[in-house]
Order: sequence, then structure tokens, then C-alpha cells
Amino acid sequence: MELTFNSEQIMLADSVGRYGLDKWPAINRHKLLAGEQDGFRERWREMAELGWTLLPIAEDDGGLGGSAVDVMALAEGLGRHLIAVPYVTSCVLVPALIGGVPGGEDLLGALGEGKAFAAAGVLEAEGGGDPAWVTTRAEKVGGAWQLTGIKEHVEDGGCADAFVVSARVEGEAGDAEGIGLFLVDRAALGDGVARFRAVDGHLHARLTLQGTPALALGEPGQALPRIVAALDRAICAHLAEATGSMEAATAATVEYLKTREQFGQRIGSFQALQHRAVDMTVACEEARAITWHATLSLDAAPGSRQRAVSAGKVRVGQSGVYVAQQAVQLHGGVGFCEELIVSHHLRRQMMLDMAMGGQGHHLSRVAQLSV
Amino acid sequence: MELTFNSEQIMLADSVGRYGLDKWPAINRHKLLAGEQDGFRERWREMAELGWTLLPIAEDDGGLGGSAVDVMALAEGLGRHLIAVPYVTSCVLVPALIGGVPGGEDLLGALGEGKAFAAAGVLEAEGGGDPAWVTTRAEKVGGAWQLTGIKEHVEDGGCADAFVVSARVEGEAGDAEGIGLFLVDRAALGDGVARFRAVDGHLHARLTLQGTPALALGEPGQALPRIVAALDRAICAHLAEATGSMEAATAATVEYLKTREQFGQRIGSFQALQHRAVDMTVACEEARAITWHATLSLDAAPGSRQRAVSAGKVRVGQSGVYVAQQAVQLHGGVGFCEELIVSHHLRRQMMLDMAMGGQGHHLSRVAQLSV
Amino acid sequence: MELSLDAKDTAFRDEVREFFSTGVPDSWRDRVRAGLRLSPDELTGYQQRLAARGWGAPTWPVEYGGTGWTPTQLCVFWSEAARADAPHQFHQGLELIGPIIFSYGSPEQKDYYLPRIIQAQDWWCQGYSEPGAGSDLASLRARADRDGDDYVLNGQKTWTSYAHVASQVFLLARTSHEARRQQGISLILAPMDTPGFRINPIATMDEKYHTNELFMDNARVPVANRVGDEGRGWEYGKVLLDRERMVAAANVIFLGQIVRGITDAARRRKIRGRALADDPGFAAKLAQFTVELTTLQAMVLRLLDDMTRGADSGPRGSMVKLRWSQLYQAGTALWVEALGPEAAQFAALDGATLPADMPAALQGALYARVTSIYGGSSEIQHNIIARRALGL
Amino acid sequence: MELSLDAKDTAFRDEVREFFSTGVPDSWRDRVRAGLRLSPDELTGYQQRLAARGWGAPTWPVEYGGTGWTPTQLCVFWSEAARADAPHQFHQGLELIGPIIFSYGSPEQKDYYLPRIIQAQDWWCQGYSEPGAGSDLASLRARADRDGDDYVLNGQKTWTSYAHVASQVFLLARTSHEARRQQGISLILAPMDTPGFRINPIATMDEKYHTNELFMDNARVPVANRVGDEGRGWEYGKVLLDRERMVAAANVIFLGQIVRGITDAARRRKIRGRALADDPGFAAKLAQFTVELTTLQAMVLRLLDDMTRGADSGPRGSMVKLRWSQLYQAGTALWVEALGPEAAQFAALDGATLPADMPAALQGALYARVTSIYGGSSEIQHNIIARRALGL
Repeated sequence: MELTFNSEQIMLADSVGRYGLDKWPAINRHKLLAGEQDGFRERWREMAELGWTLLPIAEDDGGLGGSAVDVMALAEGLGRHLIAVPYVTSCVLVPALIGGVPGGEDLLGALGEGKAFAAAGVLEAEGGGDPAWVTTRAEKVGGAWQLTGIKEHVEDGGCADAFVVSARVEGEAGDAEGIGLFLVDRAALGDGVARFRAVDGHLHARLTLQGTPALALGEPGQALPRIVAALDRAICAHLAEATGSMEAATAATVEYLKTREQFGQRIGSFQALQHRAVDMTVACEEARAITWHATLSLDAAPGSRQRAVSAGKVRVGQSGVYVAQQAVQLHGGVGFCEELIVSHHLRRQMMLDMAMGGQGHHLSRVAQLSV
Repeated sequence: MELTFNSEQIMLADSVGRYGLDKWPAINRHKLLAGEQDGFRERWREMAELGWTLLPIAEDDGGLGGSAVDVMALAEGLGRHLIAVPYVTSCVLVPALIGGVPGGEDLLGALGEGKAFAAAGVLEAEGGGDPAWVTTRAEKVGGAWQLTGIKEHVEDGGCADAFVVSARVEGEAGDAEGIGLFLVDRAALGDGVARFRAVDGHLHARLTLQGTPALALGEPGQALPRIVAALDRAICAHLAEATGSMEAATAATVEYLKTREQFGQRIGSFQALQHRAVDMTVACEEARAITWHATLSLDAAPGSRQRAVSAGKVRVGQSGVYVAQQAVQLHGGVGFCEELIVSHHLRRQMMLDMAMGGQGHHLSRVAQLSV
Repeated sequence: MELSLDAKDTAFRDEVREFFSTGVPDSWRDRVRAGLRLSPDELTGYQQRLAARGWGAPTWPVEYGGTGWTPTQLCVFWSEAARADAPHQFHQGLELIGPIIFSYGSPEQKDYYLPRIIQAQDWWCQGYSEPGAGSDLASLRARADRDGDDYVLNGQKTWTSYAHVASQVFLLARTSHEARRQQGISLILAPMDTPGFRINPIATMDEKYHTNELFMDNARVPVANRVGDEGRGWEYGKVLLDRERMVAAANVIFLGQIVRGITDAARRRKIRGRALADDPGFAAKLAQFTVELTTLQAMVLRLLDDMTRGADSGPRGSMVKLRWSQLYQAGTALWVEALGPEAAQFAALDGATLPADMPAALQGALYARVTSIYGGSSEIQHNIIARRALGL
Repeated sequence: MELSLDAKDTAFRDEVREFFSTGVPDSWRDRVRAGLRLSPDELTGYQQRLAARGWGAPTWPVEYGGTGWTPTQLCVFWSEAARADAPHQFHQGLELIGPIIFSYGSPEQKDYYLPRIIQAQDWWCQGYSEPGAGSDLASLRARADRDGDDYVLNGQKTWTSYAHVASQVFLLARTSHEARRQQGISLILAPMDTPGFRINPIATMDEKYHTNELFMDNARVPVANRVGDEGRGWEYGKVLLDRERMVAAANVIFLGQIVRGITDAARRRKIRGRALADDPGFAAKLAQFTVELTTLQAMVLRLLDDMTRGADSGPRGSMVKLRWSQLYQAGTALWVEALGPEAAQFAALDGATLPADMPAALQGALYARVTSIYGGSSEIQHNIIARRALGL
């Protein structure tokens, strides 16, 4: 049982911390978000230069082969400084989907070098978080694959250059068998990409596939276990990001309690507010603990892994939103403003909570796996 | 919209208050509960002399024909002073089941005079609170009815002299049709009555009917609407009882906060405890408000009535248990003791919450009626 | 809200229902259900329509142009408005300064300002809060120095909502310095185009422009613009304490609309072939929400019953405000949950399209967070109840 | 609790599992799962069995008869005990006074008392709390006046759990009066049959006899029974601060048992022909509980990791205690819910019968209420964390 960062992970975390302070200072956040609609490509290149985009990619795929805990150390910093790049989708989810599979080499290379963004369309609206609910169809026409269907919400898809999409070669929505993974180029989609901005600065997309040409990644049909595992890995990175954000929001709040005065005294002297800050702190510790548990379970048997990851998704979703809400509340009016960082933490926590399956889905996965 | 007691109801409430202080003083409670295993018959006769047992019985049935709000005024006092007699079952539920029905006259007379206790076996274990789930069978053998089945939990049945029991003359468990009400004498059950003591001093029973002779109350088959309405009426009395208990527990707690000292100051000066007392007070107001709403809906159309009563059952169950738990918590160690009244409030609230359908059942009734 | 009405009130309800059967555009629906304020133009038009019908000031006495309605009639009116997805009227003129003017204003002030509020000729904003004086309003520092027949205003106000569209502001400023901090404060009315006023928008996390900082730099207003006596402005706010019950009551009645928003979304959203509304887990959450809302509405009926009897509600107005903000937050969160992950699609780019309730529900969820902060935060409400009701 | 173990720890686990495969009577099951303490006789027998195996003091160093186990081994041991529905060992001797004796006691005290704790020859109780000194222990008033080679004890203790079966008590009393309230307090050991001791049972709402008042009326104990220096008794409690992590950790690991209690009840209970366990609403509640429990167990793993590395856990022991009491309360409430209305049948009369878990679950739910009060109430834990971790 090792539940602490090793010295390399601490160095990595420090490095992200310095980068966050330098390139994502809270004070400039509003301008930073307002100015960028293409996924912060400049920031992305900087991060690639630091080696971070290569970190989660396996050594066999030309990456650094960082462990899940390495990714955790990095992602925590992303959350702490609310670095709004599509790191988890481009560098964790997509590489976990396509790593080691013939056909994904070029994209992996581009991702690792920070030259591209990629997003994954592996959840459909009606699935409610279940990746087996695939209605998008893949057909082979003249030796080439064509996809037809709608991916209502592709996380970080708004700035993606390429998409990894699940589609069904046989069976019905909900069947575990018959699912394949396909690579779709942004250009091939044409106006089939509708882009949306989220309240946390991330850019998402709705994909409409209408006989869109695609490249099969491996032999289609048995991709579900890989998709589930890749999502679990990406969720763990999100958990770490959420934890970092929670701790930053809590720290900012405690600091505010120590400085803000009302009724002639520092508001941190009011016991009700002290206790609230303690509840926030306990929630942070809960998030940190379950994030470790989930992350360390990534290499366990699928049942244990899924149960741990879903437990993490549920609890971090709850505690993350709670902490950020309380951070806003205890800051009072200024907490509600763009200018202060706490409201940005709240928006990010709300979005993380709904990404990759909401609490309802993950709670029912826990229930099923506990029987 | 009248949401306040009239002068007669205030007098009634005052009378119950005086009686409670006199006959159910908190200081003697432990002895009072320890000594009685027959339902406090002496106390019961006193209450009959005050006319309370006659209050909810219709004038046509020889009672005083008190309104639901009259019963509310009385039941609040029962809760405030934790008067552990089976009033709601004997004087509200049973009269509502059998009032005006041929065959129930003698029992109603005895109940009104305080000479008997009666209980109702109209919910079965597997119904989860649904009175249509009747598996007990009624058969006519030689012109007389005989019942066979088990009533796992008969509220206040441990001291009942007679039972009003639902049984099915046709159809399957869950069918709305085919249910009748029957009167079963205690003596006819023989050792088919197993008695249990609850933590709030009430005495319950499990009835095992094995061809037990019974008297049909009216023509059996269409009793379900009457049962549902009677339960709704009894639930409203329970809501009032719970509200009275909540307010008493809150008042005791606020008083304790004003007197108990720790760390050289009155604990009521600690803001966190002040705010908790406020949350208890808000919960009391919630309970009072929804109790009025539910009680005033008793004569409305069935759908509105059931929705209002179930909303009351859910919310009062939640807020009642919360308030009593906090009363214990804020009293610290002594709150956990027999000696102080607050722990008795908690036990009564827990039992009220589970009586006549728990939160799960009533929440789903709200959901069904809201569609 | 379910009400049991007598024949007269039933006839009134039918009259109101008839009024609301037209004139409520579909485009209002989702914003109103989500508790979002309509645009000033929309609200001004709505106010004018009500005024034309004689219903411009539902809570005011008849002598000042109000309807003189009973609490039950008010409740019916608001319930019918909510039922029709019509909005709550903008409250700053009607509920915050109007009642102070008709209680303490000069005859000239009453004659000038009150009709203009009812007819929506003025849009009022409030200048109470200051950067250092949030919950602790008595510590405010803006000054109004007497100079002949004028006051010269200096200082900074904050959270001045809708200052950017307002024609008038009512504000508190120190006209002298007294030992007790609540003394020496006066209530002053000023046109927003007063030279020396400058506003600066405050961007908020819901991405809606509501509020501002207001800077006052040697801004002159006539002494005649003072309401009531000099130095007693603090006291005049007390007339609002009683009226806060009405604002709280109306808020709760309008909150009923959100259930339709949630339900519509949950019926539309299919998960694994079944409507979310039919999922037992979601249905239970929604039922829990409606139980709490029904309870809160019953608390409001108790407030209205007090008003009818002229009885004091004690701290129960505070309790309603407290619970309202909690349920507004819970309701919008549930609505966002019903929408699913697509709720993250807050703003369409490049001309893409979104379902109507998509931005509304999430924007409502974000806006809801401030309702437990403004108008006496939930923590302050707890303090008030502890002191007033419990003597702690 | 799910643990990833290396080969050595796996072998240890198998050894422990083998031990627990026998000797755990079925009659313990429901009480243990409900967090209820077994009877003193049962616990004494259990302790003797562990002692015979060399496992009497799992958390003690080898030199005092302990096992010297690593935190991982402790975790394995407790997990296996919990898995087998075996109880947590009685803690007053093993965790509360034993470590103080081996840290600060005289060689004679160590030689005499420590083996008697391990072999269950003594049952210890605690005399710290007094009627006026609950959370504020420094205000205690019991006196130990020196008279020759004796202390003469006078005063009243309360919440003296198991005083009615204990052979020994460890207590705090004032040996002098100092300016700082924590000074002048000494820690004294006394046989329960000391003349002048009198106990009075305190009836509690769970209807289980645990606790007492202890009156001391000129009770004489030798000065040699004092642990450590005179007047420094307050400080010796500090050795326990670090060990509280272990008590908290063990409590959480044993809490895992309750899930089996809830699940068994929910599978057995049929509602409308379906097992309650298969009802989506109930399943979601149970899943939420297991999510929170898994989270708390992960917090415990972090404590154990600290211990392994000899690191300070800061206030995280307090957090675990806080969350443990909350989850214990939530878990027993869920169990009672699973049992349904028959849970009201607390005690059978006239020789009627009840399912085994009926009284246990409800009694656990009642008992659980005191766990957020004793050992530093949840409110005090909040104060401690605010001060220590947040500097507020």
C-alpha cells in the first residue's frame, strides 16, 4: 500500500504548479477564456514541450509510459489551476482507446507531440453513461468503413482535429458484442460538427455522422472492454483534477475567512463558518482518498476496477460540487463573480460531475457490482 | 384559508397540555413505561372521561364528531407530552374504518367510552405500505366468515381487545377489488396473537389467523377506498403528534443551550449550535405547515388528499427524526439517557416514521400522483 | 399551488386565468421556469400590460394605485401567473422603494414617483451595499454632504443590480457621523443620469449581466430627493421587513414553475429506451423535491393567513427565504441532471443550435447560487432566527 | 475491505482467515454487524482465545506482549475478523490505559497490569468525565488528597462504561490546584472493589446496560497506583492521540460488516413479490452507503500508510472518527428501513419470537447516536480540525 507521491511525482506536481501560476493565473482567467475558441493551442504546445502530452502514452506507442499515479499528480495540478485544456480527453482517454492498436499510430504521435487534439465519441445520449449503448452504425462500403449516427455530446470535441468514435457492426444498442472503434478525421465530418462552449471554458461538440468515412482501429466487434477500461482511466484523471480544484477552492476560502471582516471581526472567527470550512476540508480528504483508491484499482480485475472507479465518480462528484458551492457561499457576493477564481472552480466541478456518466449511472454500476 | 386553531381547539390543546404535565410528567416516564404492559388502561379511562375518546367518532356513530383539525389539536398534545396510549389507532383509525358500517356499533361504543382498545390489521408485511396487498383470505363456512393469513405488524395491537382486519374474498394481492373488513375478537385469536413492545412504549402484535371466526363489516369486496381514507386520516393524527413532539424536543434543547455551560460559557453562545437550533426550528415549522396542509386536504378528492397526506408523511418523517436526533446530539451524553425526555422523543419519532407506510412507500405514492 | 377557494375567489381566479390565457410569449417559458429574470424590455412591457389592466401594483393599497387585493387574491394572482409561465414583476420599484415612498415620502414624492413605478416609466435600482459593507450594512461609508439645497454624494456602491438600465436609484448615505453606526444615514433618491455617477459592470458566473458597481464622485442631488428625515434612513428600511413576507411568498409560488421544467426535460430524455421520468430513481428525487416544495408552499399559506389576520409572522419570513433559496438550488440542479451531459453545451458556436431549455436550466442553476447570498445570506438568516425566535 | 497484498501479507491473511474459520458463534453475528458490543463474558472469552494464539494485543509492541504487527497486518487482521463476524476487542484496557502504562508506568506497574490486560484477567473502565466536565475535561473536580502513602479520592465520575463488570478503573483527579486548569491533575489506577467506591447505573435509550456514575467517598488507594508524575496526568493522555488513529481505523474496518446485515435483510424482505434488495430505490441508497463506506475505508488506508511511514496524519484521525459515526448512524438506519415496520417489534412479550436481527439493528441504530457524542463530539471534532488544520 503506497498512497503518497514518489519524488518524481512530487517534482511533476511542482512543475505543473509553477506552470499554472505562470500561464493560468487566476487574475487573467477571464481574458484567457474570452480570447480562446480553439482549445488554447499555444498553451498546448507549451505543455507538450514539458513532456506532459507524452506522459500517459505507453512506451510501446512512443510515449513516456507514465503510471496512473503519474497522471494523477499532473491532473491534480490541472484542477488546482483550472487549466482548461482538453488534456484528459486528448492525452488520457484517446491514447487509452487507441494505444497499441493498428491504425492509431499517427494520431498518437501527433497527440504526444502536442500537434493535435483528439476527442472520443464513445457515449451516446440515450445510453445514460453506458458505452454499450451504441446506435451508430458502421458499414463496409467498397472495402471502406462508413459511419452513420449521432454522438450528441463529445467531451472536448469542439477543438478536436480527430475523433475516435464507437460504432456498431452488429447487434442492438446495449449489446456488449459488435462494437468497434473508428478514427474519423475532422475534415471528413464537414458541417457534421456542431460546436458548443461550456461554462468552464471547454469546447464540446455534437457529431452527426452520415455515411462518414472512417478508419477501423483493429478488427471491429470486441471493443467494449477497451472502451470501458479507457473511460475508467480517464475518469480517474478527472477525479484527480477535481480533487486539485477542490483543494484550491478550499484554500482560497480559508484564506478569505482569515482576511475578510464583517461586524468588526474576521469572519473566520464565526464558528458556523469555521465548521463549514471543516466540512469542506473533510470533503477534500474524501475526494483525495477515493481518488487514490480508484486510481490504484485501474490495473485490478474489471469488476473491482469498475466498482472503485464508479465509487470515486459518485463521491467526488458529490463532494466536489459541495465544496465549490460552499466556496462561493462563504465568499458571499464576490464568490459569484467572474473575477474571483472560486466561481470558476464551481463551474468546472459541475461539468466534471456530468462528464463521462453522471452520478446516477455510476451509482447503479456500483449497485450492480455489489450484488 | 384558515390555518390557526379556533378558540375551542385552543382550549382542547390547553386541556391536553395540562393533562400531559399532570399524568405523563417526563420525570416519571421511565417508571410509567416500565410498569405498564396492558396499554395504560387507567390513563385511558381518564382520557375517556375528558371526552377525548369520543372526539373523532362521528355524531351519527354516537361520538362528538370532532373535525380533523380538532383531532390535530389533541394529537399535538399527545406528541408534546409523549402520551403513549394507542389513541390514534383506537380512536382515529378504527372509527374511520368502521364508523357507519353495520356490525361495528358495539365496538365503537366501547371505544368511545374508553372501555376497550382496538387495532387495525390493514397492512401486510409484503405490501410495503400498500393496503391493496391483502393475502389474508376470508371464506364463508356455514354462513359465518373465517379468516386465514398473517398480519405481521399490527400497530398498537399488543393491547387491543378487538381487531379490524382486512381480508380478501376474491382476487389476488394488489387487486383493488375483493377486499373486505372484518371484526375479530381478541379471544377468538387465542394464541394467534404474539405481542411485542416497541422502544416508544407502544405495544404491537403479530396476528396469525387460521380459520379464525370473524364478523364482516358491511358487504365484503369494496373496502379498499375506505381503508385508504382511514389510513390517511390516522396518518394526519400521527403528523400532528410528531409535530408536537418535535416542538417539545426543540424547546427542551433551546432551554438546555441557555443553561448548560462548557469552557466557561453557555453553550448556546456557540454559533454552530445556534444555527443547528435554527435548523431544528425550521424543521418544526415545515412539519407544522405540511401537517395543516395534509389535514385540511382530508376532505378533498382522493388524489389530492393522498398526495398531500403522503407529502406530509415523507416530510414529517424526515424532519421529525432529524429534530429528535439533533436534540439528543445537542444534549450530549445526557441526551442519550432514559432519564431525559429528549431520547424518548427520538424513539417516538423513529417509530412514527415507520408506522402506516414508511417514507419509501409514501414517496412513491407522491411520484405516482404527480405524473 | 393547490388552493381551496370560496366562490368569490374562484371567480377572481377565473378572471386572472382569462387574463393570462394570452399575452405570454412561448419564448419566456424556459427562462421564467428557471427563475431567470426576463430582459428589462420584456419586463417593462409586461408591467405596462398589467398596469393597463389596473393590476400594476398587486401588493399596494388602492389609494396609491394598487389593487388592494387580499392575501388570498395575491396568492391566486401569483399562482395563475406562474401557471401561465408569466414572470414575477420586477421588484425594485414595486416592493423595495415604492412602499417606503408611500409610507414616508412627501406628497410631491408620492405624486411623482408612484405612478411612474406602476406605469414602468421608471426602472429603479438599489444603492445599499458597499464593498466593505455586505452583510454588515451599518458599516457603510458613502457620504452625502449638505451644500446649500443639494447633497453632494461621494463613495462607492456595489451589487447595484440593473443600474445599467435604471432611470433612478435609491441609496443610503451618511449625512452625519454618529456614535451608533446605524444613525446619521439618510435615504436619497437620484436620477441615474446625475453627473458624477459612473457605473462599472460586474461580470457574474451565470454569464448574465445583472449587476454593477456604482461610483459617486461629487454627484449633486437636491435635498428634496431625501425621503423622510435626515439621518433616519436606516429606520425606513423596517417597513420592508413586513413586506419581505410577500416577496418571499411570491418567490415560492413562482418556484412551482420549475417542476414543469424538470418534468418536461425528464419526459423528453430517453435512457436505454425509457423516459427518464419513468426511472424510479429519478422519479423518487423529483417526488422528494415536490414534497419539499409542497411543504414550503404550505409555509407560505401560513404567512398569507397571518397577513389576513394582521398577525406577526415572527421569523417565518426568514425561514421561507432560507428554504426557497435551498429549493431553487435543488430544483435547478435536478433540471440540469434531467438534461444530461448535453447541458454542458452552454453556448452554441458557429451558428449551431440548442434546445430552448438548455442554457436556461444551467444558467438558472448558476444564478441560484446567489440567492442564498443576497438579501441576507443563509448564514445571516440563521443568526436572525437564532436571536429573534430562540433568544440565543 | 479490499486490500492489495504482497505474498507475505497474503500468507498472513490466510493464517488469520484460518484462525477465524472456527470459534465465532452464529449468535454473535447480528450484534457484531450492528456495532453492538458483545457481553463481557463473550468478549473475555474471545480475548483469552486471542491471547492463547499470541494475538492478544495486536497493536502493542512485542516487548509488552504485543504482536508488533505492521499497519498492513493490523488491517488484514481486523478485516478478517470483520469478515468472520468476530468483534472488535474491548478497547479500554488494550487501547486506553495499556499504552499509557507501557509508556509512563513504573516497571512494577508494567509487570503487573500489562499481562493481565492481554489475558483478560482485568476488565478496565475509565474515570475521566464528570457531570460538569463533559467536552471540557479540564474543568474536572474530583480530588485525590495525599494522606501518607495513600491518596484519598472524593468526587463523582460519570459515563464510566462497564464499571459494573470492571475490576480496575483508571481515573483523573486533582492532586493540587494550579492556575492552569490542566495542571495539578494526576492519573490514578484503582481496583473497583476499593471501599468508598459506589456505582449507580445510567439507563440509556438503547436499553443496553453499558454505563454508570461512579461515586468516590473517601476512597483510599496507594500512591504507588499513580501513573507517572504527580500533577502531570493530563499530559499522559497525549500518547493516546496518536493511537486514536488505530481505534478509528479499526472501527471503520469493522463497520464493513453492517453491509452484510443490511443486504441480508433486504434480500429476505419481499415487497409486492420482489426482494427489497432488487428495488432500484433501495439499491441506490445502499449503493450510496457503500460508496461512502469505500471512501472512508480509503481514508483509513491513508492513515495506515502514514503509520507505516511514521508520518503524522494531522487531523485526519478526527475526520475518520467524524465520518465513521455518521456512516454508522446511516448504516443502522438503512438496516432498520430494510427490516420494515416489524422493526418496531423491539422486545417480544409472553414468549413470542423475533428474527435474530430485529432487536440488533434497531438497538444498533439507537446506540449509534452516542458515537457522535462520545470521545469528542462531532462539534468538538469540528473545532479541533478548524484550529489544528485550518488555523481558524
